[in-house]
Amino acid sequence: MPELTYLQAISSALRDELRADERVFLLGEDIGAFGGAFKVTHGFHEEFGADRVMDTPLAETAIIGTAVGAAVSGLRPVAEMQFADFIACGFDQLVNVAAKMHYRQGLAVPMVVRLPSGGGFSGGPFHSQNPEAWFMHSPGLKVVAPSTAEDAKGLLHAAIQDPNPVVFMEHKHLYRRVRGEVQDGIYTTPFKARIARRGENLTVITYGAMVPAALEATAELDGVEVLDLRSLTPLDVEAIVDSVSRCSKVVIVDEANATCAAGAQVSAVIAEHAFEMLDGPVKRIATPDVPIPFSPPLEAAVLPSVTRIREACDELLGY
Amino acid sequence: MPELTYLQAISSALRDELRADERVFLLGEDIGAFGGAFKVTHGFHEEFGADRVMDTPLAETAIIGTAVGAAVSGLRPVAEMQFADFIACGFDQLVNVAAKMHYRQGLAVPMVVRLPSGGGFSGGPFHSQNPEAWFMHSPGLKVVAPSTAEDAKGLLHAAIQDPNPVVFMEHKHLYRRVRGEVQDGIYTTPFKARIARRGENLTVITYGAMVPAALEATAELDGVEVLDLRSLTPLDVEAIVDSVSRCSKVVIVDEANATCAAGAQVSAVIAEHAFEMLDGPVKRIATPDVPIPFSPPLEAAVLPSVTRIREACDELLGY
Amino acid sequence: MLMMRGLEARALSLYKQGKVPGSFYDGYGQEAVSAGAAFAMAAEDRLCILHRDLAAHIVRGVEPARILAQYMGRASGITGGRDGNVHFGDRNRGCVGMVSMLPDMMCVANGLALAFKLRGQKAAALTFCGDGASSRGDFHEALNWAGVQRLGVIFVLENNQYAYSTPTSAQFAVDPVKRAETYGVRGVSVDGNDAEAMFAAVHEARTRAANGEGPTLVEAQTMRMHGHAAHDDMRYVPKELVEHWAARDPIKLQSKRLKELGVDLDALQRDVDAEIDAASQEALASPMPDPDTALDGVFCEGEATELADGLAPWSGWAHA
Amino acid sequence: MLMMRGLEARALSLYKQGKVPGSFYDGYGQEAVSAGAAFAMAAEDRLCILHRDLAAHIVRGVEPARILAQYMGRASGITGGRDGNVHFGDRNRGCVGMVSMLPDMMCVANGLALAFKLRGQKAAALTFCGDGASSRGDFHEALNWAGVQRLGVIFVLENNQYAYSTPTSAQFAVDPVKRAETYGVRGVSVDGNDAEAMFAAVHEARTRAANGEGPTLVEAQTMRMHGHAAHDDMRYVPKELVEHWAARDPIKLQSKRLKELGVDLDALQRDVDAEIDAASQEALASPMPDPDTALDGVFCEGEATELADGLAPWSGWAHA
Ligand SMILES: Cc1ncc(C[n+]2csc(CCOP(=O)(O)OP(=O)(O)O)c2C)c(N)n1
Ligand SMILES: Cc1ncc(C[n+]2csc(CCOP(=O)(O)OP(=O)(O)O)c2C)c(N)n1
Ligand SMILES: [Mg+2]
Ligand SMILES: [Mg+2]
Repeated sequence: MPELTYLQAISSALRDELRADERVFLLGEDIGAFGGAFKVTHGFHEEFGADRVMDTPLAETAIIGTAVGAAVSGLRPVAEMQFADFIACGFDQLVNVAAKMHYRQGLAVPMVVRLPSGGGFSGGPFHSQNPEAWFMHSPGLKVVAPSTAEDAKGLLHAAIQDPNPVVFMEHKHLYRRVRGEVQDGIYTTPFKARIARRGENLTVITYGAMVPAALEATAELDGVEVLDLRSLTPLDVEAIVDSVSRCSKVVIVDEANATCAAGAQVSAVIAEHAFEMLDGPVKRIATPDVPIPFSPPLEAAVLPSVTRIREACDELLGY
Repeated sequence: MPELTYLQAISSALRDELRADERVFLLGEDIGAFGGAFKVTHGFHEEFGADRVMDTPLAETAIIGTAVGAAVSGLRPVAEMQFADFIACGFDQLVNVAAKMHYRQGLAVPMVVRLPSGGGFSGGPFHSQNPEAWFMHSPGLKVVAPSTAEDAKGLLHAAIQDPNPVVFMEHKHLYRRVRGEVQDGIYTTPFKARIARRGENLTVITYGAMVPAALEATAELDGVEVLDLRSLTPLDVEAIVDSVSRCSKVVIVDEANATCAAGAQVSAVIAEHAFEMLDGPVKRIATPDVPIPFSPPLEAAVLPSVTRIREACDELLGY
Repeated sequence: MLMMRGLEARALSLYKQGKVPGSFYDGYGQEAVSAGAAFAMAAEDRLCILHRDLAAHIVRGVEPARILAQYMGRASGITGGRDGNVHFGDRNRGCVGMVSMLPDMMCVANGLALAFKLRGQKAAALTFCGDGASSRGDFHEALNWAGVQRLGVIFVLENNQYAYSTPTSAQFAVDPVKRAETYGVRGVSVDGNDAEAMFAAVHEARTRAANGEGPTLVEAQTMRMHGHAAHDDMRYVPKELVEHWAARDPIKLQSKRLKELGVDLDALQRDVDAEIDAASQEALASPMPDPDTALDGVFCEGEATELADGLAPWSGWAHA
Repeated sequence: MLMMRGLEARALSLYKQGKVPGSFYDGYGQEAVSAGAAFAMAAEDRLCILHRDLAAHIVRGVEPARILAQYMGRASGITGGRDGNVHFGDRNRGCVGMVSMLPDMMCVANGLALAFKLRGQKAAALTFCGDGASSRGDFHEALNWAGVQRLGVIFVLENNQYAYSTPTSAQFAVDPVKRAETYGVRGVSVDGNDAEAMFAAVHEARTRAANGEGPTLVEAQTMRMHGHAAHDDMRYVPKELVEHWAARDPIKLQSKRLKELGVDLDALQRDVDAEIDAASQEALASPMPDPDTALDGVFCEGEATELADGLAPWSGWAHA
């Protein structure tokens, strides 16, 4: 099996889908000849042409709306926002048009929106956001967030093959930092959680870029489980409850702003459905409710760090 | 003290602010001569003129963006979305421009966005939403949601006088159903929770239209407290923890879709900060993750009902 | 047009009887716009139809009984009670149901046209936009994209003088049809109360669209003759304006023409009335949706089935 | 212009030394646009300045040391390290810092102009928009609103031929300046590499705006002579295009004029260089922000203080 970076795994999924299914096409700003802001579609233009790797005007609303129209026509559009942050500009088309179509009209909207998200490299308030919770709170959208190269590919295949609109959160900070062995060809990863490391004393429930952070933070601790959610909608409540039942103590880690984040939902699920298994408060680590500052010392002060995760685990283990 | 409906209380706050502070002006679709879709600004046009009760083009993005510009210039714009649902069309200007301005640039944006929200009258998927959680997850915005006529006026005065962008959730279903004595003139209600009914056996934590529902559902139960949050950002964590500490059992009620809702955040706060006070799981009642259907039997099946609240309380009291 | 007028009148009376929940919108006096435009589209074309355009649904072949059931939130309505009165589109007739947010469907229509283009199909997409909705960004993003990619799409700008209570003078300084050519989109303006003029304009636009000659914006000049919705008495509209347009009623206009052609209009009206009576009975007999199904269908579980072709039995392209 | 070019060159070299975090954008070759436009604005006017328009900040009186500190994320930068390099505006100089989302500030500029109008003040607002950003809905909503309400606002359409890698041919079918008049907005097109032409066009627009004669869209035709950001080698731009515009460098052009007027350009350059050296030292000596303050200021706690006037020491309106 070849070793790929997280970014290469995403490229590989897109390439394989474009080759296998002529209904699939990509659209976004600068993804064609230029290969995309992060070079995810590097070389695609040559192989697949301008129609299937389509450069669009700078118009996020139109990108999402056009994708909806193409999807209900039987195509499989995969739209890229240049940065996840710009989805705010196409928000209405996504939450009102794409998300509600099947429930309202029985008309499936098989499309994917790729959102390069997350901070950690001085991107500042508009290039560092993790907006997944907005979409978890918008019925009709699926939301997935891989943390490994293998899952990045498998989840993207599954997302493209899914008959629903799927928001694909790809964390920019993992693009080139994370690599791993990735199966050749098309395979799908289910929208279910995965135990990244088994343990029995405490579980850290997290997703995306916080998975490697959690693994690092707890590497030397005894019996700490790390549950990688992978899918946020649907949320794998069973896996969460199972992990909590076995470990009895929970730390939830989120890179997004804390209030009403994915982590808040996980905590609420636990407080309702696994209360009796709990042996201590449900701790949360997240970015406080603040725009992500640009300057490195400020950014480092707000993003969840390996140290903060470790301290929270230590504290709870001693509870 | 005059008795006003919730709607009249909102009108009264707007009128008093327009009279008292020449910096205040209103803008929105059809709010001028027509008096607004719900007649909140009925008669204002005659008293204050077209400049201060400004009919705008059908352009939500521009409404929010224009309000931001006016606010940083020292005015006090109060923008109305015809229905809360349409804020999705002005989302980017609200969460990216208005919300982050003060943190990024030290420039205050004193504006209010009024969002007539909520379901219960066959408004269907686009006239029934409760989008407050999107804004709780957007740092830099305050979010308030009155449940009584008195608070509707007091919170709106406070919102207009606040130097920050405030999202004012006014529940359409309360407009004419709720009435109460309301103080004359300008007074401000703090962005803090209020105990709607004191109790000691169980606390129902809620806000907006679910406050009267919770009061009704628990009227005949013994010692059930109802905590009306009133403000969602800032969230009154102290009042929540205090109520939970005294009551030990909690039901959280939300009209919004459940996942990542305000109620999820409240639950997470409790699971983290009041875990030891809990005598049972933290129950949640909310609308499931579904667009709000139009047809009465379907809508009734998804919105939280008095019966469902009552059953949850009964169950937990017997825990 | 007769059917649209009759169905809406019936729906309004059902509304007044409390049988139509929510609010009620109609297109009284604008029937020629959607009837004329939809007639010009072929079965394989795709449409996103708006709230004043009921005739387009009828032309596509949607059964009157299902339309009345839709208004009443019945199980047999097009959306099975999930969405409200005019917010529907029959996917089996090549239609995508509108969302409330106007004019979002313009971007969706581009996507429909793009699919034709990418597949090399000679067909077109049609949607509508009000004078008011033209102020929104989606109007611009859609026109610009359609122009730069030369999509086979037709936008009908339904200029009915008002957006709720807002007259066009507070909506724009210049008639938006003028903008078309600045996007590389053909722009034409027609009498929206003249069904045949509408047909001709959209028919030509459709020919061009299907032949890869790009998009057209067709302005239909008309008048909203009822209030914005059933609750609105539109006292803000000058009486003379209403009178002026009342004299130009599209059905009267077309009736005169048909009479000259020897059509028996009374018989036609009787047929329509009978059909509406039957539809009304059928719809009233349809049950309300089962509350136990309220959570079904948020997600598609099986294979995604795409839009099917319309019936368009009277289409100008039926034998093309 | 010299100062902008010099400061950006210095910032770029600091970037290459790893002293500027994140990415780095500049306006090399476009200096005349923002310099010329900002010179035409009075101290009491308001500006939203974009990422290719550093000269406008300088004209407003923002100190070079604070600009370099801003690029480096230092505590003494305009935003104190909270926001990135070009995302700033000095509120004490009448400027609102841009957001990344382009061209959102067009709507904000309308609000600035609306405030003038409501207060009866004779002043104007200025903002910019790229050729690429013109495709977004905010462009449309802002122009339409400005046109219908006749706001005193000036939009400079900075047509530098590219939006990141996207040439204007993939962005629009017709030059967006043509759209101006279809909104009731005056539209003019000028040579954006000619500082004096820019000044004249914006000066006239500003006179009209302040006098209640409505908005203007000024297209500045220019060329982005560097990559989109420091990482971009812009190999997608044809060499001839770059050469064509290189011969039309705005600073060369203006230098020639000044020379004819007898200005000692070498001395000017020496002054600018000395100022930049001093600014650079000052900025480098400024500390990074204190991480303990990272959460401060999400909300305004005291009274809201509004925008203050700029210095605009060289403004064409300084003595007006
Ligand atoms: C984005 C958006 N904002 C507000 C509304 C509320 N609303 C419904 S119809 C309407 C007026 C629409 O006017 P126009 O586009 O001219 O269409 P008409 O109803 O006149 O056919 C308004 C403001 C809406 N549907 N969508
Ligand atoms: C809404 C939005 N989408 C995407 C981007 C990412 N982006 C940053 S600059 C840029 C190109 C902008 O082109 P143009 O408007 O022509 O301005 P220029 O950089 O050429 O001055 C893009 C796509 C953005 N800033 N805003
Ligand atoms: Mg209209
Ligand atoms: Mg450009």
